Amino acid sequence: MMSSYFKNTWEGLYTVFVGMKITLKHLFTPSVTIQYPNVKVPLPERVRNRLYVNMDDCIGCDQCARACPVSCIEIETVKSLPTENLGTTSNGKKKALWVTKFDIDIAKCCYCQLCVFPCPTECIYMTDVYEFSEFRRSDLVYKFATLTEAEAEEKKLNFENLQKEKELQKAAQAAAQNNAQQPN
Amino acid sequence: MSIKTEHMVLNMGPQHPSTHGVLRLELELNGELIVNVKPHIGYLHRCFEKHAEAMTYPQIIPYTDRIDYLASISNNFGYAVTVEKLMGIQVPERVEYIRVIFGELQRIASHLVAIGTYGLDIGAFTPFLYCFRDREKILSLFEMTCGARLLYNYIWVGGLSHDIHPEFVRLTREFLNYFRPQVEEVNQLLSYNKIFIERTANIGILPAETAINFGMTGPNLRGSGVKFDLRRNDPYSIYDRFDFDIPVGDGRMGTVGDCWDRYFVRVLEIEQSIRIIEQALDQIPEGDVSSAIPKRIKPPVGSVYGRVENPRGELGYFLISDGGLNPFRLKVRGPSFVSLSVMGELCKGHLIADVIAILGSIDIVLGEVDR
Amino acid sequence: MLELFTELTGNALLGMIINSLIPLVFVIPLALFFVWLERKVSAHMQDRLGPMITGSHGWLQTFADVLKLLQKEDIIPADADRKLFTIAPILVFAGSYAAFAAIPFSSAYIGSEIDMGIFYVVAVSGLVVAGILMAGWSSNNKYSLLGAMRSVAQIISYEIPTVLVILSIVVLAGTLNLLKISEMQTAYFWNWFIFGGPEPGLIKFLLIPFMFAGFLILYISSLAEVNRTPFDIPEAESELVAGYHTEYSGMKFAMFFLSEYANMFVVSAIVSAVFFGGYQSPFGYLGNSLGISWLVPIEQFFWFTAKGIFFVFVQMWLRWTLPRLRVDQLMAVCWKYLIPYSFVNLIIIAFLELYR
Amino acid sequence: MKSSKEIFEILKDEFGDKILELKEDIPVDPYIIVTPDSTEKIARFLHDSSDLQFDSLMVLSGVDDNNPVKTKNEDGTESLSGGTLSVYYHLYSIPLNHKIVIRAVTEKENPMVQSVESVWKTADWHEREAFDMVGIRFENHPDLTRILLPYDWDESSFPLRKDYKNPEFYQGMKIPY
Repeated sequence: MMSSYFKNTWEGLYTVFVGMKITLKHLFTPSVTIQYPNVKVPLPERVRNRLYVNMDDCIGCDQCARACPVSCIEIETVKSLPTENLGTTSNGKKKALWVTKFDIDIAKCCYCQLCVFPCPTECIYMTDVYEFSEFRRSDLVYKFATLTEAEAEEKKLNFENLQKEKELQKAAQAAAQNNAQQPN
Repeated sequence: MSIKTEHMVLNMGPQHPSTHGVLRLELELNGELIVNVKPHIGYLHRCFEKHAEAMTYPQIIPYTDRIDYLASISNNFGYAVTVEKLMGIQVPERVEYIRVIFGELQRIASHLVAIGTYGLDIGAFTPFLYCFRDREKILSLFEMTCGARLLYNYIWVGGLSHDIHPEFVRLTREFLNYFRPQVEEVNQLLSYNKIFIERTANIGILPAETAINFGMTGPNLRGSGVKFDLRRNDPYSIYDRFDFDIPVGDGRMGTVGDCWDRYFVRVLEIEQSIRIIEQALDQIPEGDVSSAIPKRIKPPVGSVYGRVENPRGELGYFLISDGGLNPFRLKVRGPSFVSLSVMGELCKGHLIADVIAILGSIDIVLGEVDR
Repeated sequence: MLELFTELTGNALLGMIINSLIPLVFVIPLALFFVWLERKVSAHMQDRLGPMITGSHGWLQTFADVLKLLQKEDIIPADADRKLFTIAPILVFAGSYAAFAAIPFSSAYIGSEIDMGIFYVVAVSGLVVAGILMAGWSSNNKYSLLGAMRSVAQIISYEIPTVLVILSIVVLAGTLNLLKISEMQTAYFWNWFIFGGPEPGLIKFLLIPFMFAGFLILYISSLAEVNRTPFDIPEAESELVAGYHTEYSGMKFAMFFLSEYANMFVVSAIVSAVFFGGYQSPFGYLGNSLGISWLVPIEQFFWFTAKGIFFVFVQMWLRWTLPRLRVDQLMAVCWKYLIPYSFVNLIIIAFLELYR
Repeated sequence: MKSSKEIFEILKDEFGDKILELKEDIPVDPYIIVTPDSTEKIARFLHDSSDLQFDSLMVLSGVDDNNPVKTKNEDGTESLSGGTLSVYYHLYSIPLNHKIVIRAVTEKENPMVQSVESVWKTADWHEREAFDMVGIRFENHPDLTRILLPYDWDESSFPLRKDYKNPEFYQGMKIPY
């Protein structure tokens, strides 16, 4: 009983001194933290931060939007006219769609990288930019589509006209067939 | 004649420095003595199970990251194991080894948080930062491999999102060599400190039988002296190939199953995880990590319960598939959810300060309690 | 000093006011310095850098913080007892400031040379307890109340070992006057009471271990008196959020904060005065050897501040090393360990003094 | 170590018609279907029997089976009603290292299952969650209240039921999503 009393006292003091020795040692070790805005940690190459879309390569296939678990990518496309040449992507795929809308709501994005893997042209990828706070939430919706609104309208109109023309042609064809059949 | 007294009701949380998130504990007090504790949860409910019913199988993985955000890899691991079990996928050897290495690194990282914040709960601030310093090094290893520091989306059904970085094996060995002595330092500073022992030994004693009845798993169960570890008793992946010990609480400082035992089991587990990682690094074969990833994940009709040893205990996924692209039902059995239910039992008759010590010792993550 | 000021101003009242303001000029910058020091010490012990932006190594950080606190809205909770709520921080600061009156800064300056000096310091620190209890009660917050109750129980309990250890010094010194106690330990550091006091002989060497024990007890209980880790349970942030000052903000909070740091200096000053020679230099004075008599008080003031800062640094060092005790264990440490030890210590010292 | 077949036989011998069938044909885990009005007795037996010793309830999950019965209304429209809810008990025995899944099926109209809280304390919160999310009532449960959802959540709304509709209002407040 008595010995445990003194043992407690001794342990109390001794372990305190052991701890103090450790913290004193650390007082003189250099710090591991850095002065963030002035000094930055180099990022590894695979780092997953802000999404970026290289629209030159985008074919508008919508695969990234379908892979996204939080639906932060919105894509709208319009078929091009047969006369128009949209060029090819860097890995040789022929583009056939006008991308009229390619919005990424980066505020919703969960940085899971699931959109990057299915992309056939590797045009959507994650960059190493991580400082992009904004004052308005609407500023966090990134619009990647390269077409201006007027152009987009025009393409839509073009496509609708093409559809109408095709329908008219079809109707005309059907009518012609009907006409051709009628005499018989 | 006795004086009529009333019990005081004290709301601890949802905003409180040491409820580890948004937990509300309703304490009924007699002076500073606890008469009753009632946990109120759900402040962080994110409808994981409802979400899962509307997601395809790969899309669920980022959501599993967020169940227990201190052990994302382990959550990915458990989910992948469950779906693979239902689909009957055999994953390549290299994938298994990488999974084990990452799972164990994640266990170390998670235990470092547990140890550090436990020190913080008891009032020692410095060990917390030492632990976080080392945890950051582990997170850097993860970042190098898959690009994210916290929510990895790394382990996929049938494979991995990336192969490990060419430098990974060397850097991991370097880290382990650096890290071994650090554990001892934390022990000297915190675990064997007389004040810390006084605060935690003989507090919140959880006998083995009660622990099993309450469904406690992982370090909490082992702290009560039950030698039960899913990696050994119900092996998944390739854990049966490694040589490691299962540390159990032995009541060294007080009674078996007290807070100190639960805490110290975690410290000892770090050592065992280091051993597993070292063995795995030696044996890791070459190969492709994405060859077994199915193009379309469409499990057959059926149900499966898969469980893995998460740092906090048994993480179970109960998956019912109707043969479609989305799960019919995905129920998560979070170890923290189960562990927290024992709070009321443990706290009775202790002081307010002990509530903090007990809550810290069962090491909950509110993200997983509420899902 | 008082006479000097009275002569200079030609008015007794004005002289008194100036005399009593001198510690304030000293205390407030010192408290700000301690806040900065605390942050730097904690940071470097934890492998961090701490404040670095405001001024070189962030030395202006606490000034900026005080300016911020001054500008903040003064919030009084709706259900608080407004009068007590306002008085409490003033009382706490007054308590810790009043203690400076009897502390000898150098042989030339002491606020009020009273023969009961050390007794006065211990007694007036008790005023802090009243302030803390007021704060806890008037906040109408359960956490505050619990913190205040703990604090009162703690400070009152720990005054007993403090006084017992001081009593053993008083037995040796034969006076309660802090200035006289300090003067006794003059010349070289082996005349300090920690090394058995100024009188040479065999008894002096026999006293040394008991003096060390006494110093440890006094230092530990002084930690408890100023609510520092491991005895910071009244404001244990992981249990009671912020204890008795949970509801305080703005300048009222700053007053609690400053008085806490001022108090740390007071107890450090007492420890150094009774055991480490107070303002005395450990090895003679430059002023004496050069024959410049006015240099001596300045040197003394330097040594006094240096010793005080060192003991405050040790308090910080302990805080960033140790966990916190539980409220019942805190009482156990006091009643089961410190008080018996200090009693035995006192009796042995008294016997040794008797047979000198 | 016992297979589910053996466990089924043991249970069948003990409880007779309370044990409905053993489902083994679908992957991966076979399960035993029991009637909901006797789960407590069955659980007690599973826990106490020296052959079985199921001392640990891994998880208890409430599931909406999404099998409503189609009925033709008089005006020709079809309406869905009825169907079943299930409770799955995943049991494990630490000393004997064997597992079993028990499933209790109950009517959706008035879902009532006996509580197993008295056998495994861990069932307390799991049952509250099943009540909270799927709306299964557990007989003899000491405190069957909402656990994850707020206490003032609509009494007849259970989010994990398959026919759950997102509410437009919460406590009179419009939900803008």
